[in-house]
Amino acid sequence: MNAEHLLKIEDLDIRFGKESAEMRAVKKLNLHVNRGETVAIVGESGSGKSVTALSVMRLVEFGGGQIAGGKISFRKRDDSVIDIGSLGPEDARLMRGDDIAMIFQEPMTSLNPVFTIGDQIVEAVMTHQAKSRSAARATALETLEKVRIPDAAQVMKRHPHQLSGGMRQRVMIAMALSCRPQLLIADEPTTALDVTIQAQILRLIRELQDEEGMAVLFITHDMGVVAEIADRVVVMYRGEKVEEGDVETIFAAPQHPYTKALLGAVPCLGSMKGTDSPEPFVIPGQEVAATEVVPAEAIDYSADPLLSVRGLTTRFDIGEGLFGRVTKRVHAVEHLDLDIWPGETLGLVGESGCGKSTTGRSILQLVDATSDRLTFGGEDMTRLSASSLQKLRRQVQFVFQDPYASLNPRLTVGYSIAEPMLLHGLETKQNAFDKAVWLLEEVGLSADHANRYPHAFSGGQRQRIAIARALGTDPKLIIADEAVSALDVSVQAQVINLMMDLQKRFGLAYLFISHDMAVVERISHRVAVMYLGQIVESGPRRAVFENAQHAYTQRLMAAAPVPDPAVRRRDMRMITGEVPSPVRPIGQPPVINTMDEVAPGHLVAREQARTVDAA
Amino acid sequence: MLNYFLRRLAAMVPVLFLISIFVFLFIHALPGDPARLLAGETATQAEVESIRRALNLDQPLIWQYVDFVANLVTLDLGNSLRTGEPVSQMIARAFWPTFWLSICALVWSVLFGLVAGVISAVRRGSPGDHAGMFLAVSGISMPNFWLGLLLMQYFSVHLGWLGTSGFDEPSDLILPSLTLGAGVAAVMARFTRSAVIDVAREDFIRTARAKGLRERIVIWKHALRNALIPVVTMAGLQFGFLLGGSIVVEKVFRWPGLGSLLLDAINFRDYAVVQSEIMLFSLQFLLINLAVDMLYGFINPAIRYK
Amino acid sequence: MTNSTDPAIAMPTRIERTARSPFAEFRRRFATRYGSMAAGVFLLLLLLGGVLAPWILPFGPDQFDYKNTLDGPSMLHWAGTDEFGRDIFARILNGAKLSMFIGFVSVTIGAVIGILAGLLAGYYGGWLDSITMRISDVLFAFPGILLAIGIVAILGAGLTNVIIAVAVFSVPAFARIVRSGTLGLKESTYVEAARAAGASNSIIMFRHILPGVLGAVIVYFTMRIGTSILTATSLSFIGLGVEPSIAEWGAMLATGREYMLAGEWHLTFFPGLAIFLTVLCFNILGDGLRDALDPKLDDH
Amino acid sequence: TPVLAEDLKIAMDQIFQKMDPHNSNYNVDYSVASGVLERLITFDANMKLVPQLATEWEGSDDAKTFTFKLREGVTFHDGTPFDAAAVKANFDRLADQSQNLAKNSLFKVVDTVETPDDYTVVLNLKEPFGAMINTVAHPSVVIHSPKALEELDVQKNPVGTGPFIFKEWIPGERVVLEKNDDYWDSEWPKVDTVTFYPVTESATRVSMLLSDEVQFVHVLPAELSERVENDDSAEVLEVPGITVWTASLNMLKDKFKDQRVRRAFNLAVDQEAFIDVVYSGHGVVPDSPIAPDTRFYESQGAFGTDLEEARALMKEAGHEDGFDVEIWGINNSTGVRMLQFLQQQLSQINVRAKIVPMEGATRSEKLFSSVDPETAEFDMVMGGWSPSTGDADWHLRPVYATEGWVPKIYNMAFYSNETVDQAIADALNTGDADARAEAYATAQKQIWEDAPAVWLAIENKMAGRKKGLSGVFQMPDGTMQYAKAEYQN
Ligand SMILES: Nc1ncnc2c1ncn2[C@@H]1O[C@H](COP(=O)(O)OP(=O)(O)OP(=O)(O)O)[C@@H](O)[C@H]1O
Ligand SMILES: Nc1ncnc2c1ncn2[C@@H]1O[C@H](COP(=O)(O)OP(=O)(O)OP(=O)(O)O)[C@@H](O)[C@H]1O
Ligand SMILES: [Mg+2]
Ligand SMILES: [Mg+2]
Repeated sequence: MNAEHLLKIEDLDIRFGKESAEMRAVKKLNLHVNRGETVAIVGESGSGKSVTALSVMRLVEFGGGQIAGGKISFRKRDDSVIDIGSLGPEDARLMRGDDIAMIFQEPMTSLNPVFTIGDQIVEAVMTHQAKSRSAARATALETLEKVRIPDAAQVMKRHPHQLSGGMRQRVMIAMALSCRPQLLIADEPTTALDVTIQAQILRLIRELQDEEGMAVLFITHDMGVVAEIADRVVVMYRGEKVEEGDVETIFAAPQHPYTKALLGAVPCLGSMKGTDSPEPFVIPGQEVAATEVVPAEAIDYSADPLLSVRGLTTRFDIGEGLFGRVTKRVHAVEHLDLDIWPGETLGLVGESGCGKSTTGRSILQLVDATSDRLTFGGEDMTRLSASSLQKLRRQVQFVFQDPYASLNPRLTVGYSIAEPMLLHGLETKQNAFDKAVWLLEEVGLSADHANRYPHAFSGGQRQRIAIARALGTDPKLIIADEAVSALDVSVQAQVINLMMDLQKRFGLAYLFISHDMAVVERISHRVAVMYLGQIVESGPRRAVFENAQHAYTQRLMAAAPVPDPAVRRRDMRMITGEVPSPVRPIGQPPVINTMDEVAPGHLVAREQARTVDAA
Repeated sequence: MLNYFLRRLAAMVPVLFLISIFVFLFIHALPGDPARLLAGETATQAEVESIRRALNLDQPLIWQYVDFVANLVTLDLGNSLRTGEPVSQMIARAFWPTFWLSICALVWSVLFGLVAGVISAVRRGSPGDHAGMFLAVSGISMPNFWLGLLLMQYFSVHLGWLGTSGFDEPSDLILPSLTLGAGVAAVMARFTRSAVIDVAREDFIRTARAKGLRERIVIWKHALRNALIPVVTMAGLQFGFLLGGSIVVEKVFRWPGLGSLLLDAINFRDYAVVQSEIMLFSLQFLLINLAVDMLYGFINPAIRYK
Repeated sequence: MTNSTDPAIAMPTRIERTARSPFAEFRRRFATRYGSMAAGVFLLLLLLGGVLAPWILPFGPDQFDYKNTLDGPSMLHWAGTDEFGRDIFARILNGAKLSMFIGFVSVTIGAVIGILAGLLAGYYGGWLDSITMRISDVLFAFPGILLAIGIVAILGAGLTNVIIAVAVFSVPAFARIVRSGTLGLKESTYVEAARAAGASNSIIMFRHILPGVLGAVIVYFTMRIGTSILTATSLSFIGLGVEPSIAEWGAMLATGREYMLAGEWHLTFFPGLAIFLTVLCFNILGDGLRDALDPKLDDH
Repeated sequence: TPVLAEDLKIAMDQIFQKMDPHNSNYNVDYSVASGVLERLITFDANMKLVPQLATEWEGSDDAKTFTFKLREGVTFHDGTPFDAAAVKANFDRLADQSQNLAKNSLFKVVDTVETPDDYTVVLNLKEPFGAMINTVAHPSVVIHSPKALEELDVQKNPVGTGPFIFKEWIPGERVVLEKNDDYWDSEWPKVDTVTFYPVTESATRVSMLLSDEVQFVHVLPAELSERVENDDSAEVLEVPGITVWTASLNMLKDKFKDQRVRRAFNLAVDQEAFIDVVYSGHGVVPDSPIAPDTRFYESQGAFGTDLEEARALMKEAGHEDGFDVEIWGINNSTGVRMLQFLQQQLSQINVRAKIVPMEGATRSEKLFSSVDPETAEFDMVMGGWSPSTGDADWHLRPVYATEGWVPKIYNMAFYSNETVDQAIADALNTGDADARAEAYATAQKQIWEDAPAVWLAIENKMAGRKKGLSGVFQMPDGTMQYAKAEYQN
C-alpha cells in the first residue's frame, strides 16, 4: 500500500443472500483514499455505494451481506496497516468510530428511538475518548451547535421522533464528527438539509480536514456538492467502478457513457431563467421522448384551488421531568396559508426544521393541527367523517421524507405498492399486483424487486418505491416530502419526468417539498419559502427565483451549490451566532408575519426585527 | 402524563367498586355453605344451624353486601367466619411472606430470563440457543409441585442444606422462590429472545455498532432497551400473579402466605377473607398495571398517553 | 372531479411477473423452516397415534389389572402401570388427542379474544382502552381457583369447562401483550403512511400492526400451551379433580404425584415427558412461524 | 444417629380451626387440644375407656343418671383448682343451646348437672342414653378452666389441666405448647415444648419427618409409608381404624329398592383390591357395618367377592343389562381413586357409573344442606364415618337410623328399618352393657342383611414417627395423642 493511502480497497466483492438466491451488490471494486483527501463516490442509485461504505466499516455482515472477496487495507494513526476484511470482531469494533466514522444515509431510522439525542452523542464521544461525562456533554453540545441545531442544549434532551428529518441528519453528522476519526464516510449526509445548512456542514467538514487531516469518503448524488468538496471522484454503476479521476477532469471530460449521462442530467440553478412554466429534464439519449410531451396546459388560477389552507397551525408540546410537565412548545407550523390548483406544482422550500414535513402531515390530518380553513376539492377536510376522510386520502397521497420507515418491514414492496389500490377497491387483486410491478419498472426498478422486503433495498430504491406507491391510486394531489433527495441525478431526472408527465396528462397537483433549489426551479409553477413555521415568501416560481425579496430566500439562492468545480466557494462565510428556534416557552407565541404583495401573486413577509425573532 | 396518572388513580375507585359487586355475587353464587363446612361433614344439622346463627349468615344478602362494603371503606374488613380473627390481621400477616416470596421469585426469574433470552437471541440458532429453549420448555412444562418436591427432596432431605418448608429465616425463601420463578423465567427468556431478535436488525443498532460500542453495550443497552416493552409487560403480569400467592407453591412449602390463606378461605367459604383478598389482589393488579403503563412511556417516548 | 372508477394512471400491458400477497409470502418463507416442519409433523403423528391408539396398542387406556399395579417400565408396559394397573403408555397415547386439544384449543380461544381486545385497546386508546384493560385487571385479580370452582360447580366438571376456564384466563395476558406492542407500533411511520394511503382502522390494525406483535403472541402462545395442559394438574393439586378416569396428561401427572416420593417415578415422568415434548414441538413450530413473520431473518 | 431435641414437633394434615374442642368438629383440633385440655375419661390406644380427670364413673340402669368421681389435687394452668364446679361449668356450657357450640348436640340429652360434693358430678338426662359414658369420653368433651371460660376467648386461648400449657397460635403456621411443671401426674410431661404445624401436603409432611424438622407426622398416606419405612431413622405406626368407608345406595331410588341389587353390588366389588388400590393394602375388609375396634362390634362375615352370584342376582332382579348410576364422591386424590375403582368394578355387572367427584364445599351443600330425600339426584354416595365416641351408637345411629337421614346426620342411603331403629333406641335406653351389646348385635345383623351400602374398607390409621420417640401415636378414630411423649436416648 502506497504511503499516502489511508484506505485502499482492492477487488472488493460483496454479496447478499443465500447461495441459491445470491445477489452481487459490488463487483471487483478498487478504490483508495489518501490522507486528508476527499473522495466522492457518485453513481446510480442501487449501484453499491452504501454497501461499499458499510463493508469498510465491517458492518455489512450485520445486515445479511458478506465480503466475498478482495481486500480492504487501512493505515492506522500509528502508521500500521490493517486488513479490515480479516479483523476479529473486537478489533473491528475498536476501529469503528475511532479510526473510521460513518454518517448513514437514512438518518430517520439510524437513531435509537428510546434514548435522547444527547445520550447518543455523549456515548459516541465517551467510547473512544477518555473524557468525563460532563466533558463529553460539552463536546456533544459544541458539535451540535456547530451543525447549527437550533437550541442545541434543549435538543440534547429530546428524543429522535421529536426532530425533523434534517435535524436528525445533523445529529448523525455531529455524532460521527464528535469521534474525530481519520476517515469519515459520509453517505448522502445532506439529503435532508436545506442549502444554507448544507453549505455550513460542508464547510465544517472541510475545516476538520484542514485541522486534523481527516480524509473523507463522500457518497452523494448531488453533483453540486461533488464539485464543491471533492478532490477525486469515483463513479459507480451497477456494482462496478466505471470511472475515476480528479474532480476537474471528470466534470470537464467524462469518459464513460454513464458519467456523461449523469453530468448531462444535472439540474442547474438558473437554467430556467426567463421561463414561466416547468419543464422536464433532458435525459441524454432520451431527448426525443422527453420533449415530445403534451404541451402543458396553463393553470386556471381563476378556478377554485384544489387544496386551500388558511391559518394552519401545529404545535408540539415538550414535556419535562418525571411526569412530563409541559413547559415548552415547538411552533412547528404557525398560521400557514397555502393554495394549490389542479395540475400545479407548488414547491415548498425552507430551512431544515422549519415545519415543511409537519405542514404535509397536518394537511393530511396525521397530526393534531388547527386551521381556519382546510378544504380539498371544495370539501372541508376538518369536518369529514373518518370514513370519508379515508376515501379522500385516495386523492391525496403522501410520500414520506423517510421512505424506509414508511414501508412496512413485514410486507414485500410489491404488496406495499399494491395496497393503496386494494384499499380503495380500485383494482382486482391480480391487477393491483401487476400494476405494482409496472409502477416499479416505471420508477426504474425491476419486476424482481417486487417480492423483496424494504430492508433489502438501497436508499434511493426505497424512495422510488414510495413514489410508486403514491402513484398507484390515481391521486389528485401528491405531497412529496424530499421524495427525490436520495436519487442520483439520472434516475432523479427520470422520476421527475415521470411525475411531470403524469401531471400533464392527468392534471395531478404536487406539493413538492425539497431543499434542492435547482430541482424546485425546474418543476414548480409556484414556490413558497418557509422559515420558522411560517411562509416568508411565496409566488410564481419565476418571480421568487428571479426576484427574491426576503432575506432568507436570498440566502437560499446564494447558498445553492454550483455543479462546477471551477467555481468553488471555499471562502463562504460561516454563519455564526444564535440559531433561531421554533421552540418557545408556553404563552409566548411568535409574531405572525404580515405579507406584502410586491408583484401580482408574489407575497413577501415584512422583515421582523431580529430581536423579536430570537425572543 | 401526570394528568393521565392521576386520572388512572381516580378511575380505580369505581373499578374497585364494580369488582366488589362482582366478587360478592360470584362468591355467594358458589355452592357451599360456610356453616355446614365449619361444622364438618359428620356434624348434625342442628349443629350447623347453631353455627349459622352465630355467624349472622341468616341475614339477607343485601345486608351482607352492605356490611362488606362498609368494612372495605373503613378498612376494617370484618372477621373471619372460620376463626373469628379480624381479616385485616390475617391478611397483614400473610401479605409479607407472599410479598417476599414473589419479589425473590420475580427478581431471579426476570434477571435470569433476561440474560438467557438475550444470549439466545444473540446466538440465534446456536447450540446455546437450543439449550435455552430446552430449559425454558422444561421450566414451563414442569408442574410446580413436581419441581418443588424435587428440590425439597434433594436440598432438604438428601443434602440437609435447607429447611424443607415454612418461613422462619431468609434462607427458607430459596427453594420456594426457585420453584415459583421457574415458569416465569422460562416465559421471560423466550419473550426476551423474541423481542431482542426483533430489534437486533434495526438501523439504529447498526449506528450503535458504527460508534464502536462494545457488543455488550450494543445488545444490553441499545437492543434490550428497545425490546423491553413486551418484556416489561410480561414481568408486570407475572408480578401481579405472584403477589396473589401461588397456591401450589405455598402449599408444598407450607408458606404462610396469601395463597394458603385464600385456599383455606375458599375451602371453607370464608366469605369475608375471600372477598377481602380478592379486593387486595385487584388493587395490586391495578397498581402494577398502572406502573407498567407509565413505564411504557419512559421506555419508549413515542408512546403517548392522553 | 374526474370519474374515479377509471384508473387514470393506466398500465400499458399486462405484466408477466407479479407481486405476491403477504400470506403467500409467509407460506413460502415458512416452507423453508425444516425444523419447524419436523416439529409440526411430530405433533401430527402424535395426534394420529392418539386417534389410532385403540387399534395399534395391546392395552386400552382403561384396562384395569389389579395384579400389576404400579409396575415400573418393562418390555410389556413401556412406561409402566399406574395404581390401577393401567398401561401408562396406552394412557399417554390415548390421552394425546385430549391433552393437545385442551392445550391448543383453550389457548387459541383465549388468544383470539385477547388479540382482538388488545388491538382495539391499544389502537384506539381512551375509554375503550380503560374499559378493556380494567376488565382484564379484574380477570387477573380473580384467583383462578375461584373461577375454576365456579365453573366446575355451575357447569359441571367437564372437559369443555376446563377449556373455558383456561381460555378465560389467558385472555388478559394476550390482551396486555398485544396492547403493549400496539401502543408502540401505532406511532410508527409506516402505520402513519398506511393511514395516509387511506387504510381503514381495521386494515391498519390487522395488516400493519398485528403482524408486528404476533412474534410476542406466538411465543406466549406456545408457552401457554404448556401451562394449560398442566391445568388439570394444578386443579387436582388444590383438590379440584376433574373427570378422573379420563386419560389426560395433566390429570395423570396429578395422580402420579401421590406416588412420587414413594419412588414410583414413572407415574409422573412419562406424562411429564409427553407434555415436555409436545410443548417443545409447539415452541419449535412457533419459532418457525415467528421467524417466517420476520423478513429480516431471511438471509440466515 | 441424630441427637433428638427435647422439643417435640408434629406435622398435622389439616389447618387448625379452633383451640376449643367444644366448638369444633375437626380431629386436628381435638388432637392438638388433647395435651392441654383434659377430659374426664379418655381412650387408650385401642379405644378402651381409661380414667383421666375422673377416677370412677357409673351409669344408672335406666341410663338416665351418670355419676363421675373426680381426681383430686389437680389445678388448671391458671391456678384455678379443678373441682366439680369446674366440670359443671363446662358441661353446662356444652348443654347450653344458646351458645351455638358445634358439639352442643352431644349434650342435648343432658337435663341438669349436679355437684353433690366438690369431687362428684352427676349428669341427669332428659331421656335414657346408654352411650353417655362414651359421649363424655368424646375428644371434644374437655374441661376448660372456668375462669378462662369467663375471661378469655377459649377459641384462641385454651387453659386446661393437661401436661402442656398453651403458649401461642399463629393461624396457618403453628401452635406452640410448653411443659406444665405442675402437672398432676408428676412423672409427666417429659418434653419441654410441643409445636404443631399444619401441613396439608403429605409429601411435605414426610419430607419434614425425614429431615428431622418434625418427629411425628400425623396422617401418613399409605402411598408414602414405604418411603418412611425405608428411612433408617423413622418408623411407620399403623393401627386398625374405626372409619368405615362405604358407597351408600340411595334406597329411595327404584333400582336400589331391591335387596338383591344391593347385595349384588356388594358381591361385585372386590374389597381386597379396593384396599390395595386406594390404601396400598393398608386396610381391613369390613365384616360389619361398624369397625372391629368400635364398642359392641359383632362380625357378620364379610361378603366376599363373587361375580357369578352378583350377576345372577342382578339377572334375578331384572337388571341383567345393568343400569346407569351416578356416584358422588370426594375430589381429593383418594376419593377420586375410590370413584374410579368403583366405576370399573360395577362395569363388571353391566352397571354404567357416572362418577362425580365434588369439591368439599359443593359436596357439603348438595349433600348436607339443601338435600331433599325425595328428590336427591345421586344414586350412590361415597363417604366414611368414624364414631369418635368409640361406641356403636355414634356409628349406627347417624348412618343407619331413620333419624340420621341427610341432611340431618349421615344416613345417605335413606335407609329406614324398624328393627334397626328399635334396636338402636333400646340400646340407648339402658345402661347395661350386655343389653346394649345384644341390641346392637341385632341392628348390625339386620343392616348387613339389608345392605343399604357397599362396604368398602376400614382404613388403617398410619403415622410416621422418628425412632426413639415414644408416647406419641395416632388413635383408631383419627385423632392422636402426645401427652406421654418421651425420647429414649
Ligand atoms: N440486505 C440486502 N439484501 C439484498 N440486497 C441488498 C441488501 N442491501 C442492499 N441490497 C442491494 O444492493 C445493491 C446496492 O445497494 P446500496 O445500498 O449500496 O446502493 P447505493 O449505491 O447506496 O444506492 P442509493 O444511492 O440508492 O443509496 C442494491 O441493488 C440493493 O438492492
Ligand atoms: N413529534 C414531535 N414532537 C416535538 N417536536 C416535533 C415533533 N415533530 C416535529 N417536531 C419539531 O417540529 C419542527 C418542524 O419539523 P418538521 O419535520 O416539519 O421540519 P421540516 O421542515 O420537515 O425539516 P427537514 O427539512 O429537516 O425535514 C422541528 O423543530 C421539529 O423538531
Ligand atoms: Mg445508498
Ligand atoms: Mg422534513
